[in-house]
Amino acid sequence: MSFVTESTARWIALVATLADLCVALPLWWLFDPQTSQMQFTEHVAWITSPPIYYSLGLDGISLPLVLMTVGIMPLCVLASWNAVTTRVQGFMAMVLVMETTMVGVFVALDFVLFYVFWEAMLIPMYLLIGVWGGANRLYAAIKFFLYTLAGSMLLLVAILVLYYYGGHTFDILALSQGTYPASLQTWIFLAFFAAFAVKVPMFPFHTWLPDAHVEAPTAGSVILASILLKMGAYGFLRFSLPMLPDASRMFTPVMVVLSIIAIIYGAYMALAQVDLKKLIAYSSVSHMGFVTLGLFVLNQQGIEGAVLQMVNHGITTGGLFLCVGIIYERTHSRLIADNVGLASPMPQYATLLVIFALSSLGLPGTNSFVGEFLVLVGTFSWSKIATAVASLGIILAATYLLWMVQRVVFGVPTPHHLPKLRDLNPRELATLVPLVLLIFWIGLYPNPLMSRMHQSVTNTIASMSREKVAPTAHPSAGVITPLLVDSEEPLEIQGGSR
Amino acid sequence: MEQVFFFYFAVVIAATSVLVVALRNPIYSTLALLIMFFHVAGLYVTLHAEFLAAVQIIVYAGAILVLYLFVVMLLNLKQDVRYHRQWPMAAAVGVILVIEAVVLTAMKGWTTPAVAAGTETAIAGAGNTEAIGDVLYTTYLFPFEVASVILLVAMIGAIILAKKDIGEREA
Amino acid sequence: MTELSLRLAVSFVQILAEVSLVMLTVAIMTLAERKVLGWMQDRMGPMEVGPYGILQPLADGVKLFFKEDIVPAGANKAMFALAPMLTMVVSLIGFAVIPFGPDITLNIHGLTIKPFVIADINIGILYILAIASIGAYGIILGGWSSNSKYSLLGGLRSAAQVISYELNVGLAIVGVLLLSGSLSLVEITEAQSGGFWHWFIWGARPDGFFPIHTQIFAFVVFLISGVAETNRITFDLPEAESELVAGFFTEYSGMKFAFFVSAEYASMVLVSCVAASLFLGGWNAPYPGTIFEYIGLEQLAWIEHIVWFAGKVYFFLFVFIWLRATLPRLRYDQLMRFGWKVLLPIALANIIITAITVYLFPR
Amino acid sequence: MTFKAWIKTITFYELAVGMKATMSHLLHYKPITMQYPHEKRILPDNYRGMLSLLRYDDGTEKCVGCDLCEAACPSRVIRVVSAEVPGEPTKRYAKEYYMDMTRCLFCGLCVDACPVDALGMTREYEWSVYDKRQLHLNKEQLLAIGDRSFPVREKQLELQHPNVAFFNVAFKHLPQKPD
Amino acid sequence: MIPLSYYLILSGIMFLTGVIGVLLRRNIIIILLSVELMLNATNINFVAFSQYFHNVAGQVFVFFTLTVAAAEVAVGLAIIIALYRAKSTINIDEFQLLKW
Amino acid sequence: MSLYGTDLLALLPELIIVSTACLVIALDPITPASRRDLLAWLSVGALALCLGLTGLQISGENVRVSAFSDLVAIDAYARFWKVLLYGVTGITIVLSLPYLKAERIHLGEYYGFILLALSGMLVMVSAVDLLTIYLGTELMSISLYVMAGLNRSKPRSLEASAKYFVLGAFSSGILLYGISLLYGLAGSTKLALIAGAIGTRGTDDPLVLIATILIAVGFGFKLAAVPFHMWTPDVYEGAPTSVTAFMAVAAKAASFAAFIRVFVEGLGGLKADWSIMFLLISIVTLLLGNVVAIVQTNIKRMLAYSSIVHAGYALIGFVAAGRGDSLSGGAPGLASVMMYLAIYSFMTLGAFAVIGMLRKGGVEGEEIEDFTGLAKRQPVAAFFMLIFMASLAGIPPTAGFIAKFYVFMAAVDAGMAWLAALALIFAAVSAYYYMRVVMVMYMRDPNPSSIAPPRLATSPALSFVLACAVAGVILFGLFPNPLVSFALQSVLTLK
Repeated sequence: MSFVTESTARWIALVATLADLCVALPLWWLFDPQTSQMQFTEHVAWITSPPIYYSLGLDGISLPLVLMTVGIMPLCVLASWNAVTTRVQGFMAMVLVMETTMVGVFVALDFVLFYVFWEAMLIPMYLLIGVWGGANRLYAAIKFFLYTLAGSMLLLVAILVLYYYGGHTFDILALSQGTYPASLQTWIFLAFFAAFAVKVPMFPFHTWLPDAHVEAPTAGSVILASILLKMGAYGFLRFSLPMLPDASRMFTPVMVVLSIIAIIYGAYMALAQVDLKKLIAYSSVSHMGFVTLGLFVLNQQGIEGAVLQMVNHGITTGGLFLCVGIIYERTHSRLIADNVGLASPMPQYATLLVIFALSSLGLPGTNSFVGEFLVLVGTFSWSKIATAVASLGIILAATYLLWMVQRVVFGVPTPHHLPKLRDLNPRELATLVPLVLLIFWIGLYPNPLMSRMHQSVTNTIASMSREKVAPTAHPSAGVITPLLVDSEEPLEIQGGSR
Repeated sequence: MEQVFFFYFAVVIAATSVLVVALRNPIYSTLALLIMFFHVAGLYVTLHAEFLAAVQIIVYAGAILVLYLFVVMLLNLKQDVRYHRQWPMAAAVGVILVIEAVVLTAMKGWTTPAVAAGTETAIAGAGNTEAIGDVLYTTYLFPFEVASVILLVAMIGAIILAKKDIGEREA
Repeated sequence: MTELSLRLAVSFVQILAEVSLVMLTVAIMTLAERKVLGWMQDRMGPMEVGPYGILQPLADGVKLFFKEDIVPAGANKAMFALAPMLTMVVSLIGFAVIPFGPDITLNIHGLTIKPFVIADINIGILYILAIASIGAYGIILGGWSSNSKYSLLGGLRSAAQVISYELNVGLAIVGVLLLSGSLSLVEITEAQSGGFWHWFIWGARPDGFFPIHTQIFAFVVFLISGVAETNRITFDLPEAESELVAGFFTEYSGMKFAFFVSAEYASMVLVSCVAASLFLGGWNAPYPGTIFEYIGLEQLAWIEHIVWFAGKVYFFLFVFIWLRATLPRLRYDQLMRFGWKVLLPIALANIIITAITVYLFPR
Repeated sequence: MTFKAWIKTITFYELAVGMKATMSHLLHYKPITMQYPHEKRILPDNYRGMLSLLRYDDGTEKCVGCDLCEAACPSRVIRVVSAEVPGEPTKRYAKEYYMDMTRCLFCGLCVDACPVDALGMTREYEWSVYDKRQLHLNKEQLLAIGDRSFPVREKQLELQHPNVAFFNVAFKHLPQKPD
Repeated sequence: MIPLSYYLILSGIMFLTGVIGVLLRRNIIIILLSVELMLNATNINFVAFSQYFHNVAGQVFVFFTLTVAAAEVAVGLAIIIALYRAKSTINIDEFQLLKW
Repeated sequence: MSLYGTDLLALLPELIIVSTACLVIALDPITPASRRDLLAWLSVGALALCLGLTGLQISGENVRVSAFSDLVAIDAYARFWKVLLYGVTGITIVLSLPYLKAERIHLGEYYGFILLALSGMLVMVSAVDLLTIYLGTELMSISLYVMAGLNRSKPRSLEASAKYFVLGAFSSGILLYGISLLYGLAGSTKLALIAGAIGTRGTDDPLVLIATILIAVGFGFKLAAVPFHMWTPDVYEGAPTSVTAFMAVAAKAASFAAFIRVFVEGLGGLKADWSIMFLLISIVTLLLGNVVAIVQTNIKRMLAYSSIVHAGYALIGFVAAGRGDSLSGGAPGLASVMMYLAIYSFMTLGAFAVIGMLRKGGVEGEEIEDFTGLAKRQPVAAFFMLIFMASLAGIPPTAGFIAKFYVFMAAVDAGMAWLAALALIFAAVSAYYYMRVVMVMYMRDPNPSSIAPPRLATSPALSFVLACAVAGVILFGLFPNPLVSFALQSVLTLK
């Protein structure tokens, strides 16, 4: 690795991420919003027995997420341009690997492929946190790693079980068409839940997140908050809902309750933080609570809101983390108390920070408002009480964010603590401004986004509401008989799981 | 008569094997094993395996056990013999296993197995040295060769392990 | 039951005769060794007890018998007592399969008896090897139980030596076994009848004279190893007076000592018997048939056979003494090197060559 | 190893030579053993056996108590207590004379040292005793041994070489003493 | 004719004694002796079956067992001697460098 | 009297291996110490030759050539293992060279013993007769006992050897007793005949069960499955690292090969019984192995427990095979075991190679702490270790994931999704201790007190092989198809 100098590495990474962005952006226009079908599909045989394909595709749900991913990544590279000084080559390599795997997760249409991407990001993320992170990075890294790994291990079992009960295929679309016995659905749902809920993270499984976010380098935090968390929600949306409708319905109350707990709890925890990153991390928990809430109220508005909120959260929280990173580069502290009154030395920075904060608390006109509003609308049709309680989260968000802004931006700085802080340089501006633009674009004119996801969400809802009776018959006929499979006889299913 | 011999041998074998395990002085254990080897050889004779009986004594008593004695004496082990702390447990397990094995074996007896169908040439009057040689060098030639390689390994291995100055060759 | 008791009685008589013969030979040997050694060293040997000292063995016996039995302090009494007995027994029971005379069977009350061999078992030679391999125990135990460093060292040396040379003994006789196709000493001896050129040391085929199957190398290996097995000079390292006082029986006295000594002589006799049976045709005369047959006394031919056998055995015994008179003791490492690097390859090569010749020119 | 040596090795040539030697001793040589109690070897004339004190032919002790023997003895065998002959102030004699024969190594130095040839070495060698105190000899015993072994006494000193005892056979020209 | 099961019971007792010895004793020599017990039990089985079937293969197997036993002993004792030289004990419990 | 010409031809690779071993041992005394590398290369050359020969030997996929009166079978199953063993042995030899030099125990006999042990393994994988398998096991074990004690200046090495020996002898005694009982049942030790005899006698015969249990216990020791694992950590820690690698990989693979053959071909009739038994064993193995591995501070001990755990995973595939309705139904399970071991072999070898490389310049390279900051000092070695650790933890896209994937697939196929789930939970636990190594390497700074960065005990050949191993681990993770089909074809010849 020594034959690549540090600056070369930075440039390579930047060029690569930008190239990705350039390749991905046309998809926005090439995408046909009228269909719920997968588009831009790739289907290449990968492993013959069992039949596993290198199968990719985009629909309205994954498109925004993919675009968000490729959009965020160059910003991450830029953000770590000077922040990362040790082992730059490795860092950039990890960032690029992360991008690969994250995009892969969003576009994979084969379950094993999905899982490979899903798992493969663990090591680079682990290293990002552990090598380039803060003081307590070792603990955070291993915690992140183990939490996510443990969850995803159960995912693998669920995938395998689905393979056998779903007609010996790993094709996600085919599996989504399949019907499964109710009890089996329950078990698989739980397995999925373990994987996705950790990733999101939902309430009882969130404890890795503050540690990881706080200890990760700026780019790591951005990746974590903006993209990684979405993968859990994406998993719920892509797999749990269409494949396991009965179980999803059954678990809806639980999920909603957990989501609301996450919203409130996250917000309360955020209130108590003195560390900027931790504050944002807990705000993420709260915001992701909205996403899961939207997903599991199981209606059009809720899900669309959730998807939108995923994107929004990616943008907004990413921006916030970038802001924290910028200030950390200057003051070497993330504590609110150490970064008071930045408005006068750094007016540009202060402005942007305020915008991100306002977006995060869901000010109308910013992106989060649209998302959260849709989620709440969806929730309202499911339960008014839930809506009311969840709305409390928004208020709390306003509290902690405004409090933060008040202190950081407008506070009275202690004299010894106010060196001549430089304002944003062009590079930093380049990282933040696109996000601001996105915030306002989505906040003011979400329709292009909504229209692109509409069909897919409708399709998801539709595939859920299909009357799926738990059949005992096995839909294995007609699929390719893999070499590995011994007999055509379906396995005896008793109680769905053994 | 046969019964008398069998029971004599059996009792002595069982007793000495217990002694091997129970005696505290390694030398006595070794000697108990020696007695056992002789009686096992005797048992082979009653089973018309005279050749094996002789080989048993030559190899076990004459070579293996002498090596043991040699080592025991070379290392001058007399005293330090203790049992594991978990010996009551082990003993209990052992006794249970013995009883179980005996009961199982006695209960089932030995029904005629379906060996006749086997491809092995059934040789009447087993125990014939010639027959052993014949089978050993035809049917079981391959294991025989493997066994010879095992001996080769053991030979060189023992030298490598026990020779004092082998490491110094490496300058 | 009467048959059984009769058989037991016959066996008992045979054993008794055998043991007394052997012990007589041993007694003779103790004297003969000293006499011959003396003569070879221009001395006279024992002269005081009886005319020319011929009653010396008797006197020795009496003396040893009445001598105080000393058990060293710290010795393991049981083992200390067991060791000489073990040695003695082992030396004596080997004779059970030695054919002293021709393979005649007598019929007494429907009971077939082979008068000149106690047990003609089909694995006779293996039996002897097995018995010989036990011999080490007596020495080793004697050495160990004496609680004396000289004894222990002697015992350990003997263990190493006996194990090493046993191998050569075993390998040396394989050629003979290949030629005779039997493990029974009786059959092996019979296979060598018809003149000295049929003896395996010469190894002519039954219809010829040319020594195509000669076992002379095996014979030499056997003889040397036999000397080592019996702990005789030049291989008497276990005793090695000059370094180990008296080796493994340093602490022994009285009858126990006598046991050790007589066991050593008995095993010499045994080795001689085996060597005679395997390589020098056993009871066979070095010419076809027997003189008694030619002069018409077939019934007495066995006397001639026994005389020949005894002659051969005594020749070997003489050689033992002769060697002792001539050669110095080897050093321990020389002993081991000689056994493993010289005798063993020779024995192995002999087996291979014999196997080839037997394959090409079957008997 | 040359070829010849190699051949010798594998044919046990050296061994055979040795065996031949022993065999020839067995066959051709008479035993040289002496059946000692029954037959005894002939002692050489210069045999150095038991020490003794000598007398002149008139029965007087030769010893003049000069202590030279005691000084010469490397093993401190001898102890002499000399005294004047009563009434003759110029003459001395050995009042007591002890020899601890357990220590004696029969070197003969005392004999050499004696200026008056009062000491002699006899041919007696069978001096095994049960009690080694018996080997602690006094003058009387030593004189008795001398009397026993040297019945013929010397009258004069004319045969004496200045440094050598008269029975020293190194001087062949001197007349020998009959046994 | 002795029933086959007698031999099996005998060998079973021997075998279990050997197993117990291995588990119970701490002196490595005794442990090896116990292993010899186990192998001998096997041999008795082989020979008994062989006689029972009139099938000489069992006796051949005993041959192999003997070979293996001899080889094991050679190596094992070499190890013990080397170990003794290094540590002056052959008590398993005193091998403290490597804990169980 | 036939000279067994065809039989000898069938066993040509084994013969080559044994004769090369003898050649190496014979050449050793006349080879100067500086040229001893040549012996290693000679051995590698012989392995390459055998690899080619084994490839040529079998024409059809479902063909079984029997040799030496049906005691040995040359079939695709054996070929799979043989190819694996050749590769593993070759890598071991290459990685031994610099390590042995660093440890100053570069003896020529070492290579001879590796080859002899390999010949034992070859016998194990190709024999279809219990006694022959036993002899092969012994040949392998005795060679390994000696190799474990090769570093005689270290009491640890000898102690490892002693422990290995005691338990090895004990286990083979148990195994042999089981074999003797089966001989009593069938009158033969040939697996086919035993299967027939079990068929006629029925599976509820107590003696059959006893024999099966004994054989299972015997193999349990060789596979280092809990509760027969106790020798593993000690031996792995004490033995020279290259030997440990060889033991952990080749010996385990060969034992598994024989184990599968015995239980499928010979005791296939008792599937229902032994699959329960091994199910329990595998669960206990996973549980205990993982839990104890966490607390290890020595990386070799850690890898020892890791190898125990991996045996547990492989056993899951085996249990799945046993739960199938028919034997062909077991095929995917068996194939998964084979794949698992193949992949496990390469990643474990790689890990041990990196450990061995650190053995120079004062760094012991055995405590996990010794790896502190390795990424800064030796970035390439650390990266390799990272890949191997990730693979051991089963994280895609490494081959370790593929291995686990197939095993769990077989388990789910056999209706044991719960087992797969359990095992995967353990896999997550295991990731902890693997990642700890990564953490120490990458996330801790090198100890400032450790002076100059140690040079690695390496050689160009070792670097090349390691790079190949890394590439292999990743490539098999991405494109497992060849391996999968190879294993699937191979397993078909099991009868």
